[in-house]
Amino acid sequence: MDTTVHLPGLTLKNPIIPASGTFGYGLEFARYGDLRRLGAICVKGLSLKPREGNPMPRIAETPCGMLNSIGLQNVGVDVFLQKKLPFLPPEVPIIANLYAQSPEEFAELAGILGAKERIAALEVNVSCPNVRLGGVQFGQDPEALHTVTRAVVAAAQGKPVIVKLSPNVTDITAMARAAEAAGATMLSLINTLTGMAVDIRTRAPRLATGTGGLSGPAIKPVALRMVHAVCRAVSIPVIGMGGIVSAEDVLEFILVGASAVQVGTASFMRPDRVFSLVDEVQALAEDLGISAWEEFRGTLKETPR
Amino acid sequence: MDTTVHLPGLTLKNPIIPASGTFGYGLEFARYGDLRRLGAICVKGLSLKPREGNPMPRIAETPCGMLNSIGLQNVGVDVFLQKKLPFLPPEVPIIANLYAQSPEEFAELAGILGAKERIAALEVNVSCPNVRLGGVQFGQDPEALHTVTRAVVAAAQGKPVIVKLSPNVTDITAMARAAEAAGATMLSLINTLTGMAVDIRTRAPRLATGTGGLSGPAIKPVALRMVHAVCRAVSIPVIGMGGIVSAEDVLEFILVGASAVQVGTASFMRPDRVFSLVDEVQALAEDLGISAWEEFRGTLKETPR
Amino acid sequence: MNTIQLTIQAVTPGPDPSIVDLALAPAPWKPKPGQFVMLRPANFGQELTWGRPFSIYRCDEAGLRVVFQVIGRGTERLAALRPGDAVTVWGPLGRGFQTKPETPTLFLAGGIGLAAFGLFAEEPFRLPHAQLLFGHRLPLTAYPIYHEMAQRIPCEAMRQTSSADIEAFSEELSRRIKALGPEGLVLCCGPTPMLRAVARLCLEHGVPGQVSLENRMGCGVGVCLGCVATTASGERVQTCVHGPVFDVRALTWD
Amino acid sequence: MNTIQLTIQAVTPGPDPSIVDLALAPAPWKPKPGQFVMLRPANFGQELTWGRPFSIYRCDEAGLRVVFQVIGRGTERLAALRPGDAVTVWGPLGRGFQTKPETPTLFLAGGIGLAAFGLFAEEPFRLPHAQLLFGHRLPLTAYPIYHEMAQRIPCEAMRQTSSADIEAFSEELSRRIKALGPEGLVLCCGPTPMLRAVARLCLEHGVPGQVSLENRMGCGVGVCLGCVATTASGERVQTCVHGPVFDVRALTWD
Ligand SMILES: Cc1cc2nc3c(=O)[nH]c(=O)nc-3n(C[C@H](O)[C@H](O)[C@H](O)COP(=O)(O)OP(=O)(O)OC[C@H]3O[C@@H](n4cnc5c(N)ncnc54)[C@H](O)[C@@H]3O)c2cc1C
Ligand SMILES: Cc1cc2nc3c(=O)[nH]c(=O)nc-3n(C[C@H](O)[C@H](O)[C@H](O)COP(=O)(O)OP(=O)(O)OC[C@H]3O[C@@H](n4cnc5c(N)ncnc54)[C@H](O)[C@@H]3O)c2cc1C
Ligand SMILES: Cc1cc2nc3c(=O)[nH]c(=O)nc-3n(C[C@H](O)[C@H](O)[C@H](O)COP(=O)(O)O)c2cc1C
Ligand SMILES: Cc1cc2nc3c(=O)[nH]c(=O)nc-3n(C[C@H](O)[C@H](O)[C@H](O)COP(=O)(O)O)c2cc1C
Ligand code: FES
Ligand code: FES
Repeated sequence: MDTTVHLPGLTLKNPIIPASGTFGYGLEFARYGDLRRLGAICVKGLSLKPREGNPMPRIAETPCGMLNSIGLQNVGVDVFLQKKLPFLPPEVPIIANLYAQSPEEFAELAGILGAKERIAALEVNVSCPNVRLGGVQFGQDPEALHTVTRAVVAAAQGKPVIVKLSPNVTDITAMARAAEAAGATMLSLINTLTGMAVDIRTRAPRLATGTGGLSGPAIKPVALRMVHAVCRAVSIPVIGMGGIVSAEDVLEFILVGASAVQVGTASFMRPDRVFSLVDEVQALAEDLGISAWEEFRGTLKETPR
Repeated sequence: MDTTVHLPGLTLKNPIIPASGTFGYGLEFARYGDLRRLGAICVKGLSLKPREGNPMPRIAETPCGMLNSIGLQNVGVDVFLQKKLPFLPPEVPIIANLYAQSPEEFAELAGILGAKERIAALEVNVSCPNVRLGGVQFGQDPEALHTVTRAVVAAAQGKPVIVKLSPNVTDITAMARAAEAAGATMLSLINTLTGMAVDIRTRAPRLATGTGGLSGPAIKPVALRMVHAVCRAVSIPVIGMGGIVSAEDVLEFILVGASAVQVGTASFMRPDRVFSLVDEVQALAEDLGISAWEEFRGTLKETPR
Repeated sequence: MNTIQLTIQAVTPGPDPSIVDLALAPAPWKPKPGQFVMLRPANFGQELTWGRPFSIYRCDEAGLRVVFQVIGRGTERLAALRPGDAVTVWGPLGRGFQTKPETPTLFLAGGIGLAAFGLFAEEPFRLPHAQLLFGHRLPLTAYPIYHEMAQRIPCEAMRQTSSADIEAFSEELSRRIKALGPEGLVLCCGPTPMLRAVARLCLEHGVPGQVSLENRMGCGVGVCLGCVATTASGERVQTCVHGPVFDVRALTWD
Repeated sequence: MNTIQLTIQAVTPGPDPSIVDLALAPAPWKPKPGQFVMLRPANFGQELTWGRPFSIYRCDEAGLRVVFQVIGRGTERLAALRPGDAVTVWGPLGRGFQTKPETPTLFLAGGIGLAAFGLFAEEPFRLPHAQLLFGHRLPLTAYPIYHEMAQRIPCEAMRQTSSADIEAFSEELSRRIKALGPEGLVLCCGPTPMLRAVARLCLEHGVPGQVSLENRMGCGVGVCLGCVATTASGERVQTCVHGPVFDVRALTWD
């Protein structure tokens, strides 16, 4: 089958995109697979200035998942553009994931990144629960989300703008509609669910920040529900994620309406996972008799049988 | 140690309570353990009239968890009072879990159940995602929650009223405060997270209703985070639940501030689980040098070490 | 009490490795044909939430035996067990088949549903006037228990590999049930389409019939309400306690 | 590429069963002392999210060997493996120890940290002027690899079962590091308090030192940022790629 995915302003060889924060700047994985085979690469969240992130410990393993409170440690946009981006193979689209603490900062970052030819799209992280300012508020309030989205879209130099939604809300479709109304080209979801782990022996939280973001297979049912709901609520394309580890999982997200997927925590389970998924997804789709994504995407029936 | 838990108007031998909807009417488990050993029994959600629940299939297994869309199938309050309640051993407190679709219905149900001597407390299920009317709306809107809580408290004939909160909200502490302000004696949380599972071969949802409630170890990090936050937001006691399967899990919830716990899905993992937990929790607490719950409960430090 | 820990004595894959014979240590039970157990091996960890239901194929001093087909995550992990491994078992569960020694009884087994009839090969459950018809898709050699049972119960087998075979099997079912008549009794365990067909034939020809449902189960003890079947009167009852064996007249078949 | 599937050759619990010697099929690698691998056995399923990091104790034609202590869920499942089971392995990871043959080198091992020095017993990594001091809590017999290493490296062991023992061990560390002086080199792998003490002593006495950190790891490849250590200049660097071995002067020790 032809696995190509056509998105507004962005064409992917296949629907598999490593998720932001789980694939570094891409280069780290050159040892583990051929980067050119991926649909796109979504890099670690970038901020205007380098960030050192939160204190340690920052990760905790949970049943079928993990918590993280990295706090957006990153090299900053300048170092990224100088020392990372030029070394990524030109054949793979690069999606920059943006983190900032105000609409103005978001716009500045979008301006810088949008101007770069090598950046195929911008993904706006309004939903990271691990930062004190900005972040979570933007992602939990439709008006704030609208403001940030407009700011980024206006500054993005015509690059597609993907707004990444937080699942920690009562009604994610309201957030999705706000982003769409503000001009988002696409949506991606879900970011992590806020969670906590504690140690009864030390009587302390397992993360220095107390709470962190839950990812991995544990959250897949929540992610599927939200992607399904959002796909029906908006008419822009949706990139689904949350707990994807297998080819079946990828097809589940496409079945409920996602146009492409991101794969996060699975890359920690083994570093070559996204690469093998590319082949496995194609094989499974062919096995199911699918010859183009559009004949499968969003075809979920209302009820069983 | 003395494992007794003193709650307003309700004393438990130990903090272990089987959760509503996972322990039937209690009688089903008489074959699997001594019911008198439990802290209390929380029975399946009761409505004024019998309910046949949702169509099949209603359950789906997910990584470290499960989805259900039972839709509150129950024998109705009358049959419960005549055919179930009298056969439960008098030594164990019975908590009735109430489901209704309007404040008036809730009040009527609370009046009936509150009047029964054998009922130790009422738990108000405002958070079941599997019913079309009422339920989820009450649990997602502070004002509606306030109204329902007041109605139940007024009708409860002085019985303790436990309001059971939904996790499918942006800010669960706002809901907690609304219930407290309306006179709730205690809170319990979390009910299930809304989720979905689909079958890529049949292209249909795995539950007849499409979505259902996620429970089990997968949700424990989310549950702990919410119980922790709610315990700091209110001054009434909190009963914690969500993914508890081990004695460690029980102590984690107590560490973040819960006074007692409910154990749900674990009873499906093996039917004697709640009974063995009673002993295991006591042994673990003693192992940690705890001699009374109050010296451990809510003593979580701010940060590791 | 009724939840016990049993060690694995042997895990024997058949000539077709997807059919596995699992021998556990003896259980202190006296189950009836049609009853089942829930199995939860240690290797389910927390990842697999539910135990898995299996018909009791044999339960005596030699041990508890179940025979299963590998179809998914749970049965894969069961098949990976090795002697000495621990399995949590609860049972015997549900209501079994209701039979009388003097009644001419026809056992209809489809695929691995055959295992549900295992106890009828043993005392005190042997029926003098019983016959078994086995419909199967894998070669007959894939089911060593067929040959075991055939030593004690008159057995016949028909293989279905084409739609013509399925047609022929349906006709054979119809012929047999009709021939048995209202004085006989049909017991059926197999895939849902077969149960449905057999139930319809029994109702049509006025032949008493009982079918064993294989609904997906969560708890096995009547509380999760995930396994319910709809009765003829429209009530939803738990298959794990009110069944798995139901009189065909007790259920709705549409 | 660097993620490979290896089968288990042998799982050998020691005299103390909490110390396990795991022999895997050969890996096509030439690792250096101090490097490590991430192991993910099939029995982690989806329940355990991360692989687990272990020092490469040996890696040659005979196979890849790691020696570990059972302390939690992951190591329990590793200990339950059996010959023929599959393990996903990625490596060799991180930067190892930096040594020179002519330098008098003191290996300081605490508990299972001993395994990090395994490759120094093999060509081409044997150091003519090296000595190993091993602090341990379990009886020495619990560590069969100690005896294996002692055949190729001059080894001494001190057991700590009381606080007086710990005190004595600290003093011995201090004495040895001081005696070694600025021309020597200290390499240390063990529990964090030991690393900290050794680092302080090295800095105090101006002795070059390298320590191997055992931070909790998610990915092992530098991307999760869960394993970071803070450098002397305040930067947070990934232990899995910039370490696990660090020069003591490169890190902050408060
Ligand atoms: C009372 C009872 C007795 C049974 N006796 C036997 C027996 O003796 N031998 C035997 O091999 N099997 C028997 N089964 C069926 C057996 O329980 C299932 O095959 C098993 O639970 C599947 O587990 P899994 O994890 O491998 O499959 P899953 O991964 O859970 O599912 C794989 C696929 O099988 C389907 N499936 C899952 N569970 C069932 C089910 N209960 N019935 C039908 N389809 C299902 C799923 O929808 C999915 O498509 C019995 C079932 C019941 C209810
Ligand atoms: C580079 C490196 C090399 C290592 N080499 C070896 C080796 O050769 N042999 C060996 O036995 N161990 C080694 N370790 C430690 C080993 O990785 C851990 O013991 C193992 O990951 C624990 O897994 P678990 O699932 O059993 O424990 P968990 O269930 O994850 O944890 C159990 C307890 O151990 C603590 N813990 C978990 N991981 C670590 C860790 N990485 N360091 C310290 N405490 C931890 C937890 O906080 C918890 O209290 C090494 C670690 C690193 C980073
Ligand atoms: C360690 C870690 C770091 C992450 N960092 C970012 C980030 O910088 N920006 C972002 O938008 N999402 C970040 N995420 C969220 C993931 O991109 C993804 O939305 C989430 O993990 C759910 O997908 P998964 O279950 O496949 O991991 C991070 C996730 C993890 C586990
Ligand atoms: C099958 C099933 C049925 C449930 N029915 C009810 C119910 O009737 N009333 C209610 O308040 N909660 C109900 N719940 C929610 C549980 O009481 C509990 O809040 C939830 O399952 C989380 O706990 P757990 O992870 O320990 O199962 C049900 C849960 C399950 C799995
Ligand atoms: S399996 Fe739970 S009620 Fe039958
Ligand atoms: S373990 Fe993930 S960055 Fe080091």
